[in-house]
Amino acid sequence: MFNAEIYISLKKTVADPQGLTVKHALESLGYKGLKDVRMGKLVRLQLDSKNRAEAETEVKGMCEKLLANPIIEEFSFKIESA
Amino acid sequence: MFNAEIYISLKKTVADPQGLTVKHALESLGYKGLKDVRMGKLVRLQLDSKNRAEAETEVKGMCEKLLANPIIEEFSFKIESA
Amino acid sequence: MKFGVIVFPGSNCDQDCFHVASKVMGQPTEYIWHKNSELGKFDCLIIPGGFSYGDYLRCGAIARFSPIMKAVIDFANSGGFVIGICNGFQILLEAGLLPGAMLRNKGLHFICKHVKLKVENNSTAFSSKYQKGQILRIPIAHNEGNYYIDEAGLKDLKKNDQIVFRYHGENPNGAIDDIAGIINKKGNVLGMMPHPERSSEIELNSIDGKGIFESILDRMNKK
Amino acid sequence: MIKPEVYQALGLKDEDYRRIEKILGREPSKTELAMYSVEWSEHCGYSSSKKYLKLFPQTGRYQTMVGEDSGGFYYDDLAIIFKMESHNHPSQVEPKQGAATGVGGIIRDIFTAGARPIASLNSLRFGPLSEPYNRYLLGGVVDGIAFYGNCLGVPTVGGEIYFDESYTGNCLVNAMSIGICKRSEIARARAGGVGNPIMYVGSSTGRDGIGGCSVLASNEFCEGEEKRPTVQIGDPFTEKCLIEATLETLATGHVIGIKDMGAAGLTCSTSEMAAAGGVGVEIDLDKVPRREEGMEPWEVMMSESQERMLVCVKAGKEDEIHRIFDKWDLHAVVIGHVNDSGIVTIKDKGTVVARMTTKSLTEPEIFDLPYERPSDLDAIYRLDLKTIPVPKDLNEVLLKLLGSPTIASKAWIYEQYDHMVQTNTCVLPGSDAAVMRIKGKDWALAATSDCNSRYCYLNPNRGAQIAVAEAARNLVCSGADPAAVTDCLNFGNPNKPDRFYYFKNCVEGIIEACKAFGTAVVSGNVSFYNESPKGAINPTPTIGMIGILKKLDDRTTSYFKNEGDAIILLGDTGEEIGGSEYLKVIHGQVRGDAPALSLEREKDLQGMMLETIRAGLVKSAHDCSEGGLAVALAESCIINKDGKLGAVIDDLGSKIRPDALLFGESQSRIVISCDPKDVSKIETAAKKWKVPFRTIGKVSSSGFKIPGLIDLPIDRLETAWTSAIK
Ligand SMILES: Nc1ncnc2c1ncn2[C@@H]1O[C@H](COP(=O)(O)OP(=O)(O)O)[C@@H](O)[C@H]1O
Ligand SMILES: [Mg+2]
Repeated sequence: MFNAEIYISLKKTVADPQGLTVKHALESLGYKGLKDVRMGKLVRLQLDSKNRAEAETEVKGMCEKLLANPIIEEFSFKIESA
Repeated sequence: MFNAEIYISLKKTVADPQGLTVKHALESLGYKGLKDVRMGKLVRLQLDSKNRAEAETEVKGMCEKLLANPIIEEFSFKIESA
Repeated sequence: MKFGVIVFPGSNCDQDCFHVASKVMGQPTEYIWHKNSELGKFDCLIIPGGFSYGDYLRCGAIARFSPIMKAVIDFANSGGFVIGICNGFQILLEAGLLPGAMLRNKGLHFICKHVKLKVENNSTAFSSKYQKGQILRIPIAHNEGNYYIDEAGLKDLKKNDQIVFRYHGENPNGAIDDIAGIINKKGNVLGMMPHPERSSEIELNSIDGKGIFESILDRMNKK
Repeated sequence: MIKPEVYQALGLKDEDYRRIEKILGREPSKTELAMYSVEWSEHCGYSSSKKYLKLFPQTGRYQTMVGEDSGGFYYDDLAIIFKMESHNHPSQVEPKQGAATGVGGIIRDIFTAGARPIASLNSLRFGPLSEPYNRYLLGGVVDGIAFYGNCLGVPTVGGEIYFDESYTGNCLVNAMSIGICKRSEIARARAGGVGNPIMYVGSSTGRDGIGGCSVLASNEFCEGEEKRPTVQIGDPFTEKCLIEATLETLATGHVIGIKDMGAAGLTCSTSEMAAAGGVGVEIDLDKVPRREEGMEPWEVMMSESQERMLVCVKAGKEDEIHRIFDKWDLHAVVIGHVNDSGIVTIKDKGTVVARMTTKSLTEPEIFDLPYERPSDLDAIYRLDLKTIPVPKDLNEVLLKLLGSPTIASKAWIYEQYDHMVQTNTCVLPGSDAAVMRIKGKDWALAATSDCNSRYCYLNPNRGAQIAVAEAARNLVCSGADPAAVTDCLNFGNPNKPDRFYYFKNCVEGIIEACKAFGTAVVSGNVSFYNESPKGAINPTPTIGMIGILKKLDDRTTSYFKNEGDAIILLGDTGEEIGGSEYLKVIHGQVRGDAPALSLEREKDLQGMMLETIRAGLVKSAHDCSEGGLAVALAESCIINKDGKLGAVIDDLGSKIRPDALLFGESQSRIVISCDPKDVSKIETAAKKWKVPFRTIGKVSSSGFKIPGLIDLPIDRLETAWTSAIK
């Protein structure tokens, strides 16, 4: 069993109004000196791949096919044995 | 300058219909042996705290005050100097 | 002519589209369940608005893998007419039948209201009944209608005259270049965020959307 | 031995516990104790309110259907089913999901009755927006209603929203939903037919919403478990599939009865379905689809997991039902059967974990709670007009009132709701009531919700009457005949006699007004304990009302149509500013009596209004409510953002104080506009109905003017009105 943690975020070239809004909200709470607040998605899942290499191939495939849209998003992930 | 990466997810005890739907979608794409697909939020930001300890306090405060609702969500984060 | 309305779990404008195609336009119309892998004989497919699969993960991302979509793609590739409205547009983008992607509205809210559209291209099968430059009043209702395409893609769209509708006056969602509806290069697949089926009867305070259905009907009758 | 702490923490009193022991003749099991505690709770059992709710008129001018989970009335060959429900406390802690699950719950109530949901409304109350948490609540609640309702494809066509200090710490979120079906297709919430299967359909069961019972977990049963949140995540996608699957199932004709699993989940649905059918049921908990491992029987019985229903079907038809739910990727499992015992039996892993008569569960003790007029009311009641100076600049007053969030444009809210899906909304939000066509019919429906809780606070009986009268007036202004009522009664702790006084008097006010209008109360909901450390909320008996437009063509909107049209005021303006928005916003006072109301005059006004609308004489109609005549006129100028107009008012013919004239909230008044050639016909109708009539001015294109009092350009009115809620 492996635990995968997948991070999906908008590409740098794509504007992120939600991040901007969160930044303003944080600033109005008194947090100053913030830069570059960006919002993304987190997907956690368990998979029963035979080994880490297989798990990595699978997770990469999931991201490319479904979890991320390459036109606007990029992804990265972390895999740990459960 | 510090980079913070914040992970917000629904508490284990709260149902996650979105995660369930994504699990079914992945299964229908041929990914078997999945368990516990859970969706969450990812927030990335830069902050100009004086030191790591201060950065941690700030990020924790942001999560508690704004980014996560403790009734249904839990959070964790990672801080690195930029 | 015969319309087909594709029904995904979570589609919610399927009955509205069915109503316009069958009752307002008076054409034979059938629902097509997403689990079917084959299409019958149709002249025009409508992919309706709604929240296919709850819009979970990303609008249209999961519906795009429904069994019926392979048949829809084949149908489009062989020249069949397809209209994707709202969520249907998002599905067409995810399926790669139209270029680009949808982002969240710049105001971060769902918006439902009448907007003004400008007809940019009236030489398509879906817009021939309009005048070029005509201003239409048609409602939108979406959370992710902020159309995005990279610079090269946008150039292409313009070069090929693929932008059919632009928002006029106010851009409600931040869409690049005010784009509200586009067509593929071949001219048989239209995607648009505004809802023509909500503005095809006088009781609903606007009939400006009806021209789309009239255009396609006209085209089929001439064939 | 069950310790008193355990049952007390479940909300049961010592005498309740003794009653349970007496009923069972033994000590209850954990599951039984939990089941009694929820069924006898105020939420399910209505033990403190039932005595009064029984007095609501259940019949009226339209033939009604009452007594099921939701009620309705019949018109033509259709049944119109509707109900309102509160989700206040969950929304206060998690506004988005709290409001979302509230919408989900009320819509389930509608389609379990066999009706397709065609529209929703929402009635919201928050503390002042100057407090950030209230702003957060407003944003979250609206987001939650949009998230759920938009996804379902049920248009949210109207509602109301008020801001008042008393809701700080306890906001109100009342959701209303309307559905229609053929008369013959109404489904019942009952089990029947010995041997027939009981099927569980929809989502799986988790430990959601067992909050109230967490004491069972923390006291000796499962030490160390994390406290469960009582807020759940709404899943509108599953609910949408559940609507379609349920309506398909009902259409097979194989269904004996069906009930949604709302509060107290399986406990409520099994025992109430059996009780309603006069039968018994035996349920096998092992069959219940689960999302979490290791759930105890009482947890399964208590779970409030969303998007689930219970169906009693004809034996032999299980497979057919199963196929339908399978198509929609939903569970459908036989979990038990009907017997003739009158007893609910719950089995887990082969052993009986609960066994009691349905009657003992569903007939809790009814209380007759004491009430007492609040001691501070007499002082608040007194208002000496001489102490209230008339402001010099009435333009400023009008702009301030238009910018008061309670009066200001609600477009920021309703534009986040899909209010057009299903393509039936013919009068969109922004007018007095929403109008929905019914495809294939030439008649139509109108819907509204109303309640000015400040009036109810000052004068509960009359305040409640005004809520009913205003709802009816809003329908009539839209061209509809008021048909029937649902309510959501939001009050403080009923065990405090001064709070209960408000409840009793408001209920009596509703009854009186509904009898006068001939509108039956067909459904409703009670929400007590709406208190924060600062005290109780204003008494808020929200009224939801549905009307019938004989012809869709009768639909009328509230904004002016053409320059040169005559503007007419129907009704009298008294020197009343008690309880008004004007007194509050400009003078910072909440006092005085609520405006006077004569139900007879109100009925005449509405009769006359409807008659002239049906005769095609009226171009616009807008009732005077918060902010009075000046606000009603200003709104008629600016509501239609695509066709703003002005008004010149030159003949108010009144000698009363100008502030009362412009901003007082006298009841039974409507501002209409018409073609100048129709003025005399309208006057004749007014005479016939004995309605005070005066042509006060005309529609213009150059600002809003009342010589000597008001002179403002239209864009200033609009800016004030549209920028308050954003
Ligand atoms: N919470 C809400 N949700 C949807 N629509 C709303 C809401 N609040 C107000 N509206 C709409 O805004 C318009 C004005 O509401 P309101 O000022 O309460 O009218 P009235 O005083 O005539 O009852 C109505 O059409 C109403 O349905
Ligand atoms: Mg009104």
